[in-house]
Amino acid sequence: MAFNIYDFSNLTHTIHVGLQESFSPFMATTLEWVIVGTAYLLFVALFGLLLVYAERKVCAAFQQRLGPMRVGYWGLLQTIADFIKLLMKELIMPRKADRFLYNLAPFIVIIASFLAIAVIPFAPGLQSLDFDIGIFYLTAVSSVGVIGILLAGWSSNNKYSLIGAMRSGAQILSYELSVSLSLLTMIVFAGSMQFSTIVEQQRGAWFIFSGHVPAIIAFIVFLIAGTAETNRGPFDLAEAESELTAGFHTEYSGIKFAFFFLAEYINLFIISAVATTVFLGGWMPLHFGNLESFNHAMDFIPPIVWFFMKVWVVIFIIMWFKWTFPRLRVDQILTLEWKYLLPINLVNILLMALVVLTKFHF
Amino acid sequence: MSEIREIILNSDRLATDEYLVNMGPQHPSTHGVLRMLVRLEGEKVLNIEPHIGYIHSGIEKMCEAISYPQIIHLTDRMDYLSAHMNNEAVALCVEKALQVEVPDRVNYIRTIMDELSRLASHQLWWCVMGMDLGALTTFFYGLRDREKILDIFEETCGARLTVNYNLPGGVMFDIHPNFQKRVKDFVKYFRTKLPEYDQLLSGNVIFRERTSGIGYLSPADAIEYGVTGPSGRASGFSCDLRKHQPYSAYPLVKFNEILDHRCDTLARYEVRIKEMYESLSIIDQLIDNIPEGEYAVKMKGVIKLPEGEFFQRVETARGEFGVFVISDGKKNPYRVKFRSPGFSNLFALNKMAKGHKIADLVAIMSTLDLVIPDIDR
Amino acid sequence: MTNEELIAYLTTSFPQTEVILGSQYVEMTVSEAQYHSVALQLKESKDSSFDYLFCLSGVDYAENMGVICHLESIKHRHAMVLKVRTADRINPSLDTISDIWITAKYHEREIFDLLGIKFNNHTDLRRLFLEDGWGFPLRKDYVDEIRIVER
Amino acid sequence: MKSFIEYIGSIFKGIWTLLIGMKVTGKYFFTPWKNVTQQYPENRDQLVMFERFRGEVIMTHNENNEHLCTGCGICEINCPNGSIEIISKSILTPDGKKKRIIDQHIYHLGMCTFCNLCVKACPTGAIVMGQKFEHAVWDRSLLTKVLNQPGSKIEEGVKE
Repeated sequence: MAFNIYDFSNLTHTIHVGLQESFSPFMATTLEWVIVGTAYLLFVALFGLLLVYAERKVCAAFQQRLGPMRVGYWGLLQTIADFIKLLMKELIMPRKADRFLYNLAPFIVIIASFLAIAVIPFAPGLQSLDFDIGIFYLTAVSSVGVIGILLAGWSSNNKYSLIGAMRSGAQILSYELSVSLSLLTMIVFAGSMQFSTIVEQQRGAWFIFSGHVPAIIAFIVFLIAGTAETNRGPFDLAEAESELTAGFHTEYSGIKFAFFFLAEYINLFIISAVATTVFLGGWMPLHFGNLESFNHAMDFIPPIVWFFMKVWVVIFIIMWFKWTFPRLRVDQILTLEWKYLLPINLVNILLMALVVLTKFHF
Repeated sequence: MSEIREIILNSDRLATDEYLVNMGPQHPSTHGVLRMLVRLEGEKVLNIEPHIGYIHSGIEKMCEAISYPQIIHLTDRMDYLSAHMNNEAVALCVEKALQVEVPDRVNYIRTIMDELSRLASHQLWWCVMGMDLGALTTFFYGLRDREKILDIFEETCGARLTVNYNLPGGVMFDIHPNFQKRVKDFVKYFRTKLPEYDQLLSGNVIFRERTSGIGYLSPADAIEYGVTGPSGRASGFSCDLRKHQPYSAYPLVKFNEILDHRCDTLARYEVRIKEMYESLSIIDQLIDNIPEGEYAVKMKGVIKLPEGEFFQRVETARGEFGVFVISDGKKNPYRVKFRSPGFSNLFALNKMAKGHKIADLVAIMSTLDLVIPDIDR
Repeated sequence: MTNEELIAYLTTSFPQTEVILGSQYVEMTVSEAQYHSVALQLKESKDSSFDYLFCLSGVDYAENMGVICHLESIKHRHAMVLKVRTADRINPSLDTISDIWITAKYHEREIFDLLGIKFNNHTDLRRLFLEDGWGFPLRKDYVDEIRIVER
Repeated sequence: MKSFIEYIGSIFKGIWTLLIGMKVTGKYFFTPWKNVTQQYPENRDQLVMFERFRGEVIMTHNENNEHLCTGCGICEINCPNGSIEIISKSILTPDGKKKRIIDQHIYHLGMCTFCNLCVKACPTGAIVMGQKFEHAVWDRSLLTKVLNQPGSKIEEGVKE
């Protein structure tokens, strides 16, 4: 088996060919599905746990605390302990809840996250879906999650839940627009919606450098809108602890609550991963014009490490937002979108089109 | 457009309904066991009806059976964040009734302690206000600074929150030898941290948008509802008893009564922030000049008040606190009434929050700075 | 106004009341029937303008019930005490002053809750702290064998 | 045009205030050695309470197992919550006189509000405030303590 940390396509190809040779085509495809699915499940579960731990540590550091310290070395096993606790919790359902929808909602939310994660290119060869409408697909499936949230709020027959779900609906529907438009700006620049092509085009310089002003504006808008879409940070109106106790998941407990919780963190990862891929060069190493030795040194770091480094930086920034800013009010959240982000975005697309037309980029 | 609206409103299938939500008794933003019956239309608040009494402890009834020094320790449990001011009110009331002149040293110590507890209370209010608005980090910064004041209390009074430091005729102990140094260190430290509060919250564009123009309480209403303290002063109601009816060492210090005429949530916020600066300057003026002398007047073993009615008002961190004692000449009072600031302030909430959003209701409640045991007594 | 001026003013304006100088404030005792009109006049009159009711307490005087209002004028910065006693002790009732000072609405509810004084024309006279059916704990003859421990 | 400039200005001003806020939290993030958390059970040895800290009422005994309490009951009168009970007994002194001395000084920690009035009132200084603060027990009855040690007696020369 030709394993190469710099390029996973050999590995995946070998597995594919090996399976095709040993089993019937149908069997081989099924097995491939199972392997890929298991790999994603494992990744999501582990990365989710890691993210929760990171969030707790990061927020502790912002607040001059230490965070979890007791379970494992520096509290490393804390989230695993929490997860086990959640698994063992009793599943409580309000008596007058809509049973079917109440049980369905967490699955919709988590499935939407899984769908979106399929198109993220982690490293060369490590991407399960690579179509030519990758970004379009991503924006489409990432907004499916809101249905789950609306269902959760409606079906739990709780007033706080319903208010939270309605807020979340209004918020995600509006900010979907900004996310899509800022990505559209970069599509104008890249000329493609395929993730692998977008990454490949950033071999020389990342889009945020080569696209300069419009790309930076698009990046900022994307960060804000992305934070809003994950229901995090200053935009956590759907949960709004001090107003709605826990918002749309007030009535959920145990593993169903864990699904919402996990989905939130996967969405955080997805937003960061998309920002990384579209703006920060995906798994491409950092290259500067003609600094040959520097560029060479950077090439030694494997692409997968590059990808996760950038993702963590973006995640850190989003966490920084969350632990600094007060929450917006529901009307302000819509004002921000429709009166600020949307006009800026539209002007920005025009600007980007001009940049592309005049070839005023690097 | 209006026709469609008409149809929607009149249709049976799309009938809208008012929402009746119980906020509390267990709710993150009520800071205690307060229940508010909120009538909502979507996000809009139509009416708020506070229901109190979940921790009514009958302090006024208890006071009728115990002696005056023992009453002082019960007042700690009412507004626990201004415990020292409450203590002082009872002590001053007894001293006034007995016409006892306390030494200057006692006045100085009491005033410094007052201002320290005012600072501690405002710090806690600040961090909780941030938390209510969703900025969770403020909570830890506020508590970090408050710990330093509580350490000072602990060293001199022996307790951190329910200090019970006052006695009729003086204070319980002399100040600790480290007291002056610690207070000065704290003032120096806190002067560097207060601008941080402004940077983190006061200047923040989201915060200003959230608070300005919200929860209007007109000056006339403030007086009518008896809203005192920083909340009243933000409505332009000049009610600072430290100025108008000075007690202890307040006649000796120079300070400004912070008034604001914007009457909204932001004004109430800024009044408190400015009051913290004023408190620091009051402490600065007093800390180096504490006169030598006795820390308490020798009182009789059993304190009996002459027959009559005695009223003492002090300014706590939340507003005007009054002690009304009716004595029949025995060692227990005949009737004690505590005029607590939170009680009057709470009922102005409906006036202020009507027509705003749920999120604003939380913000307005935060700036009223309610302490529930103070309301329930 | 100083206390002396206030006494002079009050005795001339309200001849049928009893005005004395207490330990701290000027104290005026009115009869049950006058209570509301005197309170209204104290607030509305330009010279007194007692617009701020800072304390309203109910007292059980063993033979009857009393209500004590502490009033302050923000304009003139003078304060006084207005006292009234009910005729009946078992079923005491008084006119409400919550239409004059809004804050009295809640203080009166508290007095009703703890002392059982009924306020006529009060818009929302319900118990405030305690449950329905509880006694009136601040009355001197209140007994509660479980919660009150005599020493 | 003017409103447009104001619009743009408000965006930049808003972002600037947000950045100032982020600077504050960022400063603390990157100076983790300034953290204020205390690891409580681990730092038990370093935790020294202030000498005036009111943790519980204790009765001091000297090396001969003698205390200063005369059993006068002033602390019992001064306690607002009835958390002190004095049980005294009569003994015959060597010179044949009857004398009341303390049998048991019972202290209900669970009812105590640490107001310090008993210590303040004690005429002989027999009871003081202890600095122990870890009072959690499994059974409520353990909170009722007898302050005078078994077999202890009053120190010589304490005035009644």
